[in-house]
This record gives sequence, structure tokens and C-alpha cells, in this order.
Amino acid sequence: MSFRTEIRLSGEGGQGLVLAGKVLAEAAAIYDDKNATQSQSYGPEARGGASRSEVIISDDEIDYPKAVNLDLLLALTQESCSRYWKDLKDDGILLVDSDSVKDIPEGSFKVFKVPIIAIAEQEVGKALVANIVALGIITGLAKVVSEEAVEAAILARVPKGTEELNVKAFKAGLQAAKDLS
Amino acid sequence: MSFRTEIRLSGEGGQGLVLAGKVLAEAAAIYDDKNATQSQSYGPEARGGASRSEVIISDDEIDYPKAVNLDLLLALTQESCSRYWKDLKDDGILLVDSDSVKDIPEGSFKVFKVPIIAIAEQEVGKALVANIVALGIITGLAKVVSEEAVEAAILARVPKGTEELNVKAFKAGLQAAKDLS
Amino acid sequence: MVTKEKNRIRVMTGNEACAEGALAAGCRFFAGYPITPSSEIAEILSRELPKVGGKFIQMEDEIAAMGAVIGASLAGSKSLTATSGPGFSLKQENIGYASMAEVPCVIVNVMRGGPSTGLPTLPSQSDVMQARWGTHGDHPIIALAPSSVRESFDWTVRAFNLSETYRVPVVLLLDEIVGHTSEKVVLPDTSEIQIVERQKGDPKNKDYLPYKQTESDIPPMISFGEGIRFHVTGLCHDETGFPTNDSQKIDLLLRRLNRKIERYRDQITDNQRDQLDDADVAVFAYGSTSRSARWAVRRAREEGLRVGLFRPIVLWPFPEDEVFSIAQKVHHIIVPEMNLGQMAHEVEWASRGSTDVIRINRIDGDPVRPQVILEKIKEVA
Amino acid sequence: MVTKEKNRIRVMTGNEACAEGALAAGCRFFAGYPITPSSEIAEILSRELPKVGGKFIQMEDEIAAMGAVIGASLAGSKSLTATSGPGFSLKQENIGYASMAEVPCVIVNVMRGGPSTGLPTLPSQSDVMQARWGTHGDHPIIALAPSSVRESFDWTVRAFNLSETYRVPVVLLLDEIVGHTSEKVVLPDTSEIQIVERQKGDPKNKDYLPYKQTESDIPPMISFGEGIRFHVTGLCHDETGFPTNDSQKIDLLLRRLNRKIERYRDQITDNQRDQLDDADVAVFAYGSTSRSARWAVRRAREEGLRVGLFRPIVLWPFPEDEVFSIAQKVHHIIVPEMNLGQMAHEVEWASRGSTDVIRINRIDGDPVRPQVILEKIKEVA
Amino acid sequence: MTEKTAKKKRSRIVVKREWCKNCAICVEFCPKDVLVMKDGFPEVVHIENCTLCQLCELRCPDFAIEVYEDET
Amino acid sequence: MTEKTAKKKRSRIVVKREWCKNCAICVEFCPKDVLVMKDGFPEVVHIENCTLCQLCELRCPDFAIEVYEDET
Amino acid sequence: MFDYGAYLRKDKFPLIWCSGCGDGIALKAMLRAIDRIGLSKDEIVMVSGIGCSSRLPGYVDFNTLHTTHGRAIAFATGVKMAKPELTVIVVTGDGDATAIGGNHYIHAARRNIDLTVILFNNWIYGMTGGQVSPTTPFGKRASTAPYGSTENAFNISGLAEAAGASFVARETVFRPQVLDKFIEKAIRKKGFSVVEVFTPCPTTYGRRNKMRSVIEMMNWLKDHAVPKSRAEKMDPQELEEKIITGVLVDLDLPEYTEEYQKLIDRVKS
Amino acid sequence: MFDYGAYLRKDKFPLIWCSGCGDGIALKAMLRAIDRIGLSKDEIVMVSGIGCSSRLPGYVDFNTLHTTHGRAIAFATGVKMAKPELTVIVVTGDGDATAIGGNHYIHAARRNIDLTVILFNNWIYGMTGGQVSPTTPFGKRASTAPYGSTENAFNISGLAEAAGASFVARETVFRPQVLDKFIEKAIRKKGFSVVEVFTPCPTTYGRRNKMRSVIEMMNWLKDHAVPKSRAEKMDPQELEEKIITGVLVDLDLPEYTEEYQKLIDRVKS
Ligand SMILES: Cc1ncc(C[n+]2csc(CCOP(=O)(O)OP(=O)(O)O)c2C)c(N)n1
Ligand SMILES: Cc1ncc(C[n+]2csc(CCOP(=O)(O)OP(=O)(O)O)c2C)c(N)n1
Ligand code: SF4
Ligand code: SF4
Ligand code: SF4
Ligand code: SF4
Repeated sequence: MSFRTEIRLSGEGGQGLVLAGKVLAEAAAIYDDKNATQSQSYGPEARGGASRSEVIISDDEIDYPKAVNLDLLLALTQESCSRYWKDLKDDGILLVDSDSVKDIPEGSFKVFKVPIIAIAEQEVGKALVANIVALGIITGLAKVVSEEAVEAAILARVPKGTEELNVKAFKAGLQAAKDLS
Repeated sequence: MSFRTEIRLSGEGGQGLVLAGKVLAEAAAIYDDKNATQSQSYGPEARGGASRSEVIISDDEIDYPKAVNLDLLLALTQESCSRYWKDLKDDGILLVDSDSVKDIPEGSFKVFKVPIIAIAEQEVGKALVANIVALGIITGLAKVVSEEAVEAAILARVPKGTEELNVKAFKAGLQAAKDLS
Repeated sequence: MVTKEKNRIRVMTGNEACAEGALAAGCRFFAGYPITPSSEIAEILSRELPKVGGKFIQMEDEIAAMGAVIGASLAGSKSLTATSGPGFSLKQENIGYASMAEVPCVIVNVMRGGPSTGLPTLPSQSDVMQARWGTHGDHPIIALAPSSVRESFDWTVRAFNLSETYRVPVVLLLDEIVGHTSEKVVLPDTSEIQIVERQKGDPKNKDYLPYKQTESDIPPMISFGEGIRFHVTGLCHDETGFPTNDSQKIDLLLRRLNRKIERYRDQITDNQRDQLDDADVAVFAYGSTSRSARWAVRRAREEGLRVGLFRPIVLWPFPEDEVFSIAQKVHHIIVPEMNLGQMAHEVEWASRGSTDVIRINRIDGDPVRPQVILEKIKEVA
Repeated sequence: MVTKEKNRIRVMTGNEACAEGALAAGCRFFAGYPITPSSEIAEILSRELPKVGGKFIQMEDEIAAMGAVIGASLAGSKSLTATSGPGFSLKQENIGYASMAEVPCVIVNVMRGGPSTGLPTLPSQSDVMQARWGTHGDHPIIALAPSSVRESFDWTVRAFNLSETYRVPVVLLLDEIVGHTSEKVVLPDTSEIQIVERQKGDPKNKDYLPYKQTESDIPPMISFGEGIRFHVTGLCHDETGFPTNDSQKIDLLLRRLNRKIERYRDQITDNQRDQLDDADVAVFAYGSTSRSARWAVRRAREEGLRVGLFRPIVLWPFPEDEVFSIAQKVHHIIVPEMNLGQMAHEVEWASRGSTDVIRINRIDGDPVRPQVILEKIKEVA
Repeated sequence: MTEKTAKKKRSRIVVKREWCKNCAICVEFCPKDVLVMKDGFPEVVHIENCTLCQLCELRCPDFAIEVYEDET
Repeated sequence: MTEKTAKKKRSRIVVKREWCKNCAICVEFCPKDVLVMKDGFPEVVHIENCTLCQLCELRCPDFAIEVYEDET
Repeated sequence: MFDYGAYLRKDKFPLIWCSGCGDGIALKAMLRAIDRIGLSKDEIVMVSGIGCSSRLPGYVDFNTLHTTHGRAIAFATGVKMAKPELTVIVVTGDGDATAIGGNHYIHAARRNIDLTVILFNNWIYGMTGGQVSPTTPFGKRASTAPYGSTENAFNISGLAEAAGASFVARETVFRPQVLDKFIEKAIRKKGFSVVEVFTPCPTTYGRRNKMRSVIEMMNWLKDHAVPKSRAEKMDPQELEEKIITGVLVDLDLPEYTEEYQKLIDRVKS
Repeated sequence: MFDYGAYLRKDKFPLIWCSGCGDGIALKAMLRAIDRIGLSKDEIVMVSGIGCSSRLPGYVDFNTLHTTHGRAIAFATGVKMAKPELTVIVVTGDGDATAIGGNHYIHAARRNIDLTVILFNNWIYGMTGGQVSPTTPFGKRASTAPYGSTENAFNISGLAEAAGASFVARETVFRPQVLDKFIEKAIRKKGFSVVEVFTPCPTTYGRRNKMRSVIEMMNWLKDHAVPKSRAEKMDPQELEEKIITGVLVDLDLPEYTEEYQKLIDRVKS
């Protein structure tokens, strides 16, 4: 079978995970010329409470656009981690915000603990860009999308005037990924 | 086949033909212990314009409750006569108000011309009871329902206080029928 | 209506019989919106309901009428509404609600010619598929099609009984001919009328679950104000009645809703079989059209043709097994309808190719004439 | 939506593609009422329509929206509305009107779980029978089910084309997955998009009949204000458009309405056949479920199983001949659906007993998983 | 008319029997009793009293009575 | 209190963190600045100023803050 | 003689309405108003719902649209939005406009979209045989109110006013010469305008409510109509059962399709 | 501390509503009002439509009925007719009650049926993500009014008044201590009563309309609410954008279910 990567970004409403998912999908599809789909949970969930955004990236056409066997799970909250880790592949990657997720599930997947929100707050200066920091880490870890593509996609998506801040956040994430390996 | 009589009472809205049809059906069904159905045209037709009321009387169950082969057609207006005479059986009876229907269709059916409305007006004293006069004539001519049954049905149907007037009209009709034979 | 000493021999219309049937069945609430050819049902009940302490209300539209009927039923009243095609379309959303929230109620549709405003005063049978599929989502439905005045009475009573028994909306499909033709009828004595009440939950049972997965698949009901407080919603819900997104619970609910009709199919279904045993040709007919069919079949028999009549009174659930078994035996099934072949499609489906299905369709506001059916019988027999 | 230099490679949802498709098709009027999961279509058009001089209006409810769409179409604008199950139920009466009065318009239903309020944010395919039979009366309908974002674009354009060509309401059935999933898509260049305009009558022709029984069965249209004054009604009417009670004229009208879809069936119908030629097992799937089916079929082929996929994009009129001919060749037809077997019923009907139809039904808000279909293929192949 | 020499206006009233529905509104509300009902239809009996107020025409629901003003 | 000898009423404010949604309404509209936001939750900093007006409680949309009156 | 013929589809005559039904009187007033404004027949779209009164468009030689029950205003909104240059007139009954169609009525008033609604108020559902209407007065009889209505009636002009209409007038068919002036004003008004016309239904209302003939009903209208100026000086008791006539609302407010055109102009540039 | 717990379904908590959503404030006011009247939980039926606000009944321990969008009042009418002894309270949003449900709203008012409607006016459709509502002020933004609304807003209290309601009051969630008194009066009123509650939706309305936080929105409510008595002394210009609060209508009128009961008594005997 062809190469297919399933990524789920989870946390709570307001953390910008839908945007992050869109950026990732656009990076893959438009700038890296792969196929990509992105979907998210709707409804009350999407405002407050748990939130989830899924990206599937593939060389081939994507038949089934829902994630069932995750290659990577980002969890920014304990709740989302506990809820979704079971969907991870055996050799998948679990990326958690180390300050928010204390109770780490056990499994054969690789676990990376990064103080994502703290990095956003302290290194970039705004907790709000934790989603972009996370994107940087994911780009570095998963290696399915090129750095250039993600950066271009970020620039195309974020509001005018916040480009610099977001690129800074993205770079901080890339760096954090490097520090992990 | 069993005995089935199809009667259509036609004229214009306000002539009380629906009531007359109901009385005829009730006479047959309740007082003469036969089967009977009655139906009428609805809609704009029923208020002003042409009006039509159909009664089917039978010894047997009535499967098809619409009249298609008339044994008797009453026409109180020229329009209704012209419109419906074609549905008459070869040996059917056409009963018309002789003052209103001048243009009598030709056919093998029997034609009776009676100044029904004039009788109601002059002999009974009220044009409004022409429908009951007609009932009397039909009872006399068609001989499918007994005089007693129709009289009882009339008494059960008409508004309190008008019984005498209506019985008088009915008798006038019966008499007119006798005069015809 | 005129009545003799014995109040039971009457000349009345199907609409009148329906209204009387509702009263006999214990209906105590009617909400509606007038529409030809159903309005007489409302008119009679506006006169009769208050006499027995019942309530009548003419709502602002059919949607509201359907909503009020559901509200009244949840408060404990047997409830009815009556309409015709355009109003039936408008009621669909709330009929789906009644199905989802399992609220007993009866919806009468006196069918007239469609689509759209169509033929307001003329008969048709063109809403039979809508009765099955008119609302969104997969849902069970019971729909009944009486063919005479007496049956209008009986099947209105039965509609209430089925509705209360299975906690479902029941659709009673009259057609303009049945609704508007006056006919001699001998009504059953009150003592002969079987009336079913909804199975009630125990208001003292503090563990009461309004949507419990009971063994029977039909959860007992408690009315508002009886002392157990619960939640009713049109969202997918669990046994407590509260909304859920848990796919297992959703599946349980929706499959139970369908199963509760499917598994009681034998108790629900009803049809009349006439001279089918040795038949080579069967006529499948319902509602007023079946009267023409009956005449044609009898005539054909008189002429020595081996023809029988299958007349479903319960249209939904569709009598698939019965039709299949007939299809095994006859060469042709003739399906006369006042539509373009809605039930014929189902007959074809149920026959699975094992017989020839012949359609007779009349859509111009005139009923299917008995002679036309007879001719078709002669043609193929 | 983000776009590259070449504005045609995009990542967008089916709802976005639908809105863009409408604009590309020349839609200049949208009336709607918000409902999940369709609201984005309205939101985008509220932003984009005024830019091209088009009009957007959020009406007070879905009934009004459908009415406004018909009014605008009669005044000459290509018109659209979008909704989901509950709103689709409410629109039914006026959809029937559009059918009767032959008013071109497109109705999008982004299907969510039902019945009733059901599962507002989760996908289903349970309104496919309602699309056919939701309104009262016998009426023709065209309904389409795209399965991807690109198809949402293309088939929105096609929905308008069909609607304008045949003077019928066309129902576009997305489902929540197609509507809400962002996907890479390469949009066609404007020059590649084929757009059909309604056939116009000549406003100078004083003998113009708005409902003429033309050879093509499709009467040319004139818009309000163009100089020929005529009457439009939902009552049965004659060629002049005025109401009639003449049964012959009624019959002519209603049969023509049905015939104009029936006779152009070949031009309307569209489906995708994948590896069916030597297949022993066929999968019949549509909408987003067909994506799971495609995966399963390809996997099964890789494993050497002789399986093919039949994917109707036009659900109504139903591809009966195609299904029948497949049924002659295969031993099993597997029909996966997010409902309780609505299309499986039609597949059974069209097969006339000549093959085994196997249902896979998911109704809990989760899509049918590819593996489940694969397993079923393996089980029977 | 204050001036006696003013041209006299003459009324002409036409009843369209095919459209008339015999409601008698025209007759009842004619301020000058110009009309009476006869055999179910309005009949002009006092045309000389007609002031050309046109009320009969204005109130006829069926477009069945018309008032014309003929100059002498 | 006009009388100095009146029993002193003491306030006790309880925050239910599981239900609190961190909107800060209670804090912002406390007329006596009894509360501040800390780590996203209201924290009592000047209980001595509390007049038991209960406005924080009345305006909390999430049933997450409760004001009790303890008698001393 | 006013030449009604120029506006009529004479081949559809005689009118379907009952003898003495007031709808024809209002129809004529409408034609005089249209003629006075000088509109061409091509630029008028007349839209109706379902009911006796809603059959009106069938008789007039405009672009005519007979829709579904209660929905005339919704359809008309689409027509007007698509072609604001057309004059769109809605003809509707009390049931059509204020029972099933009540919501469209108040929303069109709120939007102040340039439609003119001629509302035939006969206190009853005529077409379906005399069922109670939202305008049937408390205590009056109808086929679904055999003991007299237990519901209050709408003041439907007041409702239009509260909802935001720019022009509201009320008159009875007893005064056709005033009625046509109100209709003229209503059509000329840029914005949502309503003319509530009281019209007798002898067949389904009169008979049930002790007004045996249309003459009695016309006399009732004559006696119970009170011009607004006079009504202002009367006390509530005196006004019971009265119909207050006149121009009740006449305001200049921003009109919806114009506002929308401004939006287009803004966005396009 | 008022014991809300006695009326809550605590296992359903926390509330589904967003942080800062004002609906919870009104919910609490309603519970205090009910408690003060002393109604037992069994005799209350709370009916809602669809919307954020319509999720309220799920949290309270009464007989609760969550219906279809816009139809709460119609369902409630059935409940009340069948069991007039129950206290029936409708909880609804501006979209639910006055967009799709506008007709039921005015008809229930006309009938003056004894329902109490607590109408949460947040100027927007919250549940579906911020589309324009009939109460969105002219010029304000919504997801389907990206350039600002081109429609006028309803005065929904005024509409209830014109339609025939016996009690209408208006208040904002900024003044919960007044709100509960109005709700209490409304429930006690025999007849159709409405309490229009202005409540902030920071998520779908505030953000789009330059009120970035719920605090800003609460302050806006504080600054723009003008009690009726004061408003009467202000001129129209000063009142633009203002919310006039207070008891706007308080009449004693015949109530529908009582009138119907009289009919039953009359007919039965
Ligand atoms: C959806 C729907 N419901 C009901 C009807 C039946 N119907 C036709 S006209 C009418 C009422 C007419 O009353 P009104 O609008 O007052 O007009 P009138 O006939 O009195 O002029 C009704 C209920 C219908 N055609 N469609
Ligand atoms: C028939 C139907 N149409 C549309 C919807 C979608 N819908 C759900 S809630 C809602 C609007 C809610 O707005 P409002 O009533 O103001 O309540 P809020 O969420 O703001 O409290 C809409 C349009 C639906 N559920 N049903
Ligand atoms: S008013 Fe018209 S319809 Fe009536 S009697 Fe006079 S002419 Fe005839
Ligand atoms: S008002 Fe309530 S929810 Fe908001 S911060 Fe205070 S305690 Fe928390
Ligand atoms: S029923 Fe009434 S409204 Fe209808 S036409 Fe007759 S008089 Fe007029
Ligand atoms: S969307 Fe708005 S109304 Fe809905 S819960 Fe959030 S703040 Fe409240």
C-alpha cells in the first residue's frame, strides 16, 4: 500500500487546532504536492471542551478521510490524551504538552513530552501560538511535510501583521523537535 | 348481477341537492334496509355554479361508489342537463325542471318534464323546497325507495319547524309523479 | 348523520366515521389546520370533543398542530390530527420527532390529487410512499388504508391502539372517496370495541428510565405531571432520554426503534384475501381502489376466471412475505392505484422477479373504474 | 481556503466547493436558513454573491427560503438553497410546487444523522428515500450524490444544468463527511466548465404557452417582466397555466411531468463502474461511503478477488437497467450505506431476484469503515 | 350644477347578465333608488334620478353593472 | 449596620473549579474588588470587604461561585 | 366608466366567488389604483397564496403567481429580490397571511421590503368552508368554532405596524372610492405596505353569524367602520366591534432591496 | 446561598455553554423565581426548541421537553391544553422564537394561553455558529451578514404586545436580581407572558462585533439598559441602541385554557 500518514491534533476549544490542521493539510497539498484531507469535530465540542482536528496525508488519493490508525497524536490536554491514545499505531508518535498531560498512557508508541504552551508563552511571547509551536514540532518529528511548505502555508493563513510572530513560533517548534532527537 | 340504482341530482349551488341526496340515501339505508351511498361534487362548484349529488342504492354491498351509468338524472338547470345527460342508461329516466331546461337532449331514455320549481313556489309556497318536491317525483317515478322511508328520512333531516312545509312539498312531488303516469 | 332508534345503523361519510372512531378510541385531544378533503374531521371534533371533556384546537398551521399533538400526548391525552397532502408535507418534521421520541399519536391524511396544490377536491392515493419516507432519517412507520366507512371507524380505533401499544405515530390514509362518500354503516356496539391503553410506567419507581431497552423493546410511559421527571428530546439519546454521542448507545436506540415495528409485524399487519387459493391472477389493491378491484374480481370469477384479491389494510410495514408467497403461485399480479405505481414498486420488490406485475394507474382525479380492472384481468387470465 | 499562484489547486471542503460551483454555474440567488452541517454554503454565498451582483437572503425559515428560491427563479435568476434533514423536511411542500410549476432550482441537503434532530454534526445517508418521496403526490425528481470535494463542485454545476434543462428542482445530496472534510482539489478552469441556460421562450410570440406540450416535453420559459404575462399555479393546470378540472388535461400534464425525466434518463444518469467486467461480487455504493468501498474493492483485487464497484452519482432516477445487468452477472451485490438499507431496497427491486443483495448498514454517526466492506467481500467472494 | 344652463349629463346603465350574480348590492345601496331587482337582476327604473355617482358600479363585485355618462 | 453591637456577618466564598469556565465575570463586577483572577480562576483576596451582596454569585453563569454567610 | 377590461382576463369570467362576496369590489379598487399610478401590466407581478381571495390573480392580466397556502410573501420576496424593478403586489386572505403565513408577514414587514400586501379580511376561511380564522372575533361562530370562538382575534394592521411596516391602511369594501386611494398610496410607498380590506363572506361567515344576506353584511360594514380621526375621540367601549379605518402608518424608512443594492455597490467597488 | 442544587440535574454539569455565555445567569434567575413561587418540580413542564439556550431544560429537574427548532410554543400549547393544571415554561432563543418560530409566538400571544416564555435574546444564532438573527441590529456582523446586516431588527417585546400578550418584561443578565422578579411575575401571570432576556454570546456575536470579551459585553449591557421609566423621558435619538427594560405590559385578560374550560362546562351541561 501507498504511504498514508494520519495525524490527530487534540486539545480543547480555542487552542487553534483546527487552524493548525488546515495549515498542515495545505502545506502538504498545495506546497508539497501530495494529497491531504483535514476534518474536525463539530458541535458543542468545537466551542469549549474537547476539540480535535485530523489530517491525513498521502501520495495517493485518499479514500477514507477519517483517521483510524494514528501515526501521530498531539494532545494538549489530559482529557484529549486519555480519550484518543488508543487510536495510535504501535509505532506511532504521541506528542504531549508536558505541563498539561501528566498521566501518560503506556504503549509501544514513542512518547515526546514538550512544554509546548510554555514555549509559546515564554519563548515566543504568546500562549495563543502554541498551535503553531506544535506544528513546528510535528514537522520536525514526523517528516511528512517539508519545513518550507509548512512555513508557506502558515504565512498564507495567519492574519496580516501576525506573520512574524507565527514564524517565530514555528521555528521554536522546529528547534524543540531538534532538541528531542 | 344484483339490483343497483344510480341517481344523480343536478342543478346549481343553493338548490339543496346535497341534502336531497342525503335524504334519499338515508331513506334507502336506514328505513328501507338497503345499501346506499351518497356523494357530491366539492370545491368551488359546490358554492354557486353547477352542483351535483349522487345516490347509489343497492341490495348488495356497493363496491364502486361513483355513478357511471345513471338510472335517473334530475336536472334543475339547463347547464347541468347538458353536462350530464350522456351518463344516462339507455332505459334511464331524465327528469327536468320544465321551466329551466328547454333544450332537451335526444336519446332512448324516458324524459319527464315537470315545473318542479314552480310547483314548489306556487303549490307549496316556497321555491326553496324544490329539492323536496323533486324527491317526491323521484320516489314516485323510480320506485326504489318507499314513500314511508323517504318521508321518515325527510322528517329526521329537516330543521325543526319546517316539517310540515317539507312534507307538503314531498306530497306535491308524489302527486306530480302520479300525474305523469 | 341521521340515526335510527338503534343508533348504530347510520348513513355517514368516512370522515365522520373517522371522527367517531377517534372518540370511541378515547381520543381526547385534536389539533389541526383545515384542509380539503379532511376538514370535516376537525369540524366534528370541534363540536364533539368538549362534550366529553376533550380539547380541540385549530392551530396556526399544520406544523404547530403536529407539535401540539405531541405535547398533549406526552401530557397523557390520546391525540389526533387530520390533514391532506400539503399539510402532510408540513407535518413531516414533527412526525419524525414523534417517531424518535416515541410519542403515540395518530395522523390522518385524506389523500387528494397532487403534487402541490394539485386537485384539492379529487381523490388520489399518491401519498403512500410519502407516508413511509416523508421525514428525514431512517424511521419506522405504521400506515393504514381503510376502504369503507365502516373500516374508517374501525381502523381509526385500531390506529390509536397500535400507536399506544408501540409508542409510534400511526398514519391513517383515507382517500377523498372514502372520506367524502356517505355510506350505510352499522357501527359496532361500544362493548365490541377493543381499546388499548399505553403501557404505563410506575410513577413510584425511582429507577424509571423513559427509554429503557426493555425485553419488549417498548419502554413503558409516564405522562408529564405524574411524579417522575424526565427529559424528552429529538436528539439521539440514551435510555435516560438525555442526548448522547456514544455510537453504541445511538445504535441501540435507532435499531430498537426499527425493531419494535419489525418484530411485531405479525401483530400489526392485516389484510384481506379473497379467492386467492386457486388463483392464476391476483389483484393487489387497497383503499377505495380495492372496491373497484373487488367488483372486478367477483365479475371475473362469475365468468370463470381464476382471479383473487389481496387487499392490505396495513400498507406499512409492507406485507412482503404475503406478497412473495402469492407471487410464487400466480402468473400475474395486477396493481390498480390512483398514482403512478407506488405500491406496484413494492409488489415488484417483494415478488423478486417471480411473477409479472401489471400496473393500472389513474392520476387524473377519477377513481380507477371497475371495468378497467376487469378488462385487464380478462386480458391476462 | 488557501490558493496558490494557480488559483486552481486548493484545499477546501465539499461545502466550499458547492458554493463555488454554484457561483461558477451562474447562480445569482440564494435563500436559506442556517443548519448544521450545511451552513457554510450560506455563509460563503452571503460573502460572495454580492460581489458578482447576486443576492443572498437569510429567510425566516426553510419554507420561506424555498418559496423565495422559486420566486427568484421565475423572475429569471438561477437559484439555490441549502439545508440539512430537518430543513429538508420543511421544504418538501414547496419542492412539490417547484416540480408542479416546473421551476428550475437546486436544493442542497447535507445529510446528517436522523430521524428528527438526531445527530446534528455527524454524517448519514438516510435522506435518500426522502429526496425521492418527501413531498405529497406523484412527482419526478433528480437527485445527485457526489463523493468528493471535486465532485461537489462539478455536480453543483451539473445540478444547475440539469435543473435548467429539464425545468425541475434538483436535489444535491452531500453528506456531512463530503461537506465538512477539507481535501486537496484541482478546480477546472472556467473555460472547461460547461454551463447550460434554460431554454427561453420568445417574448414576442403572442401565442406563447407557458406549459405547452412541446415535442421535447419541456416547455420553454419566459421570466416575469419580460413582456409575456402568464399564470403560474400549483393546481393542476392546462397548457396556458390556468387551473383545470378536465381529467384529460390533468392526465396530459402529470404524465408529461414524469415523462420528461423518464425519457431523458440516459442523458441524466451518471455512474462510475470500476472493475466490474469480470466481477463475481459487486459493491454498490454512493456518496462518501463509496470512498470506503473503493478502498475495499482495490484491496480485494490486490488479493485476487474478483470484485467491482458500481457507484451511481445520480441516485434518482435510479439506474435500474444498469443494476439489473450487473445482477445478471454477479453472485452478490454488497450495498454499504449510512442508513438502514434504503438504496439496498432499490437494488433488490432492480435485481428482480437474480442475485443476492447484502446490506451493510451503519447508523450511529460513524462512516462505514473500509475494512468492514473488505471483510464482507472476503466472506462472500 | 349651480348654473341652469350647464350641459345636462345623461346616465346610461348597462347590466351584464352573464356576469351578474344577483346579489342586489347595486340596488340596495343606490342612494337615489335608481334600480330595483327584477327576476334576479337589477333593472333601471328611475334613470332620471341618477347622479352618476357610480356607486352601484363601484360596489358591484362582479363587473356586471356599468354606468356611462352620455352628453346630450 | 447602624448599631455597633450588631452581630457581625462573615462571608465565605467558595469556587467550584470543575464548573468554573474562567470568564472572570465574578471578579470584574464585584463592587468591592474582593476577588482577582489567578491561574484562570477567581481567588478571594479581600474577603473583609465583602458586603454579601452576592453579585458575583448571581452573575456567575456556571454555578461555580457561592457566597455563604457565616455568623460569627 | 373606468375600463377594467384592459386589465382583465375576461375569458376566465364570471368570477369564481359567491354571489355577494366582496372580493370583486376590492379587485376593482386595485385596478383603479394601478391605472392611476400608470404602471404597465408587464412590470406588475401579482402573487397570492391559497384561498378564495388568492384566486384573484387568475383574473388579471399581469404576471401572476398563485403559490402555496400562506407562502405568497415568501415567493414574492424572491421575485422582488431578483428583479427589484418590478412592482410586486401580494393578494392574500386573513388565513393565508396571518394564520399559516403569519411569520412571513411579520418578517417581510421587519425587512421593510417593497411589497404591497392587499389583505382580504373576511374573518373566516372561505375556501375550505368556514373554519375559524385568527381574525374571527371572540364568540363568533365558524365550522370549527360551533359554540363561538374562544380565541382573541388579531389586530393584523397593528401587527404589521409592530413588525416594522412603513405603510398600513384599513378600509372596507363598502367604501370602494376610498379603498382605491389607499391601495394607490400603498403601491406608491417604497417599503412594505399593507392594506387591510374588510370584505363580507356571506356564504361561510354571514350565514353562521346571523347576517343572512350580503346586504346585511354590507350594512354592518357601513355601520361599524369608524375613521381613525373619529376613533381617536372615542373611548374603548364605544370602539368595541368597530373597524378603525384610514391610513394607520405612513413612514419613510430604509427599504430592503435598496439597502441590499447599496451593499452590492459597496462590495463590488 | 440559594440552593440551586435542589433544582439541578447536577450529573449533566458542567453546562455546555461557552465561557461567559450569559444563559446560565438567566437560568439561575429562573430557578430563584420558581422557588419563590413555591412550585413543586413535578408540576412544572419546561419546553424548549433548538439552540444553545434551548439546551437549558436538560439541566433542570422538571418535566423537560426539548422539541424541534422553533416549535417549542406549539408543543407547549398541547401540553397546557391537555393538562392546564401544569405550569408550562418555554425556554427559547431569539432565532428559535422569532425567526422560524415567529408565527407560534404571535399566535400563542393572541390566544393568551397561559405559557411563560423566557426568551434569550443574544442577537445571533449561537448554536449554528453565529448567523444573522431577526434581532441582530442593522449593520452588525454575523457569519451570514459579513458586511453587516441589511435588515431591521425586531422589537420582539413590542411584537408580543401587538399580538395580544398579557405580560411582557425585558431585562439583561447584568441585573439578575431584577430579572428573577420579572420571571416570577411572568410565571404568576395567568395568560401569555414573555420575559425577553438580553444575554451575551461572546463566541459568535461579541467577537465579530468588536466586543472581544464577555466583560466588554456585560459592560455594554450595563451601559445600554435603560429602565422604562427613564426611557419615557428620553428622545428617540438618545434611545438608539438602547435596551428599554422593565415591565412593558401587564394586563388582566381572559386566558385561553380557562375560556376553553368554560366552553366545556357550557357544552357538557
Ligand atoms: C398547507 C395547506 N394547508 C391548508 C390548506 C387548505 N386551505 C386552503 S385555503 C385555506 C384558508 C383560506 O382562508 P383565507 O386565507 O382567509 O382566504 P379566503 O378563502 O377566506 O379568501 C386553507 C386552510 C392548503 N391549501 N394548504
Ligand atoms: C428546522 C431546523 N432548521 C434549522 C436548524 C438549525 N438550528 C439549530 S439552533 C438554530 C438557531 C439558534 O439560534 P437561537 O434560537 O437564537 O438560539 P441560541 O443558540 O443563540 O441560543 C438553528 C438555525 C434546526 N435544528 N432545525
Ligand atoms: S351588484 Fe353586480 S352582481 Fe350584484 S346584483 Fe348588481 S349587477 Fe348583479
Ligand atoms: S463567574 Fe463563575 S465561571 Fe466565571 S470566573 Fe467566576 S466562578 Fe468562574
Ligand atoms: S366562500 Fe366567502 S370568501 Fe369565498 S367566494 Fe364565497 S363569499 Fe367569497
Ligand atoms: S455560542 Fe453563544 S449562546 Fe451559545 S453557548 Fe456560546 S456564548 Fe452561549
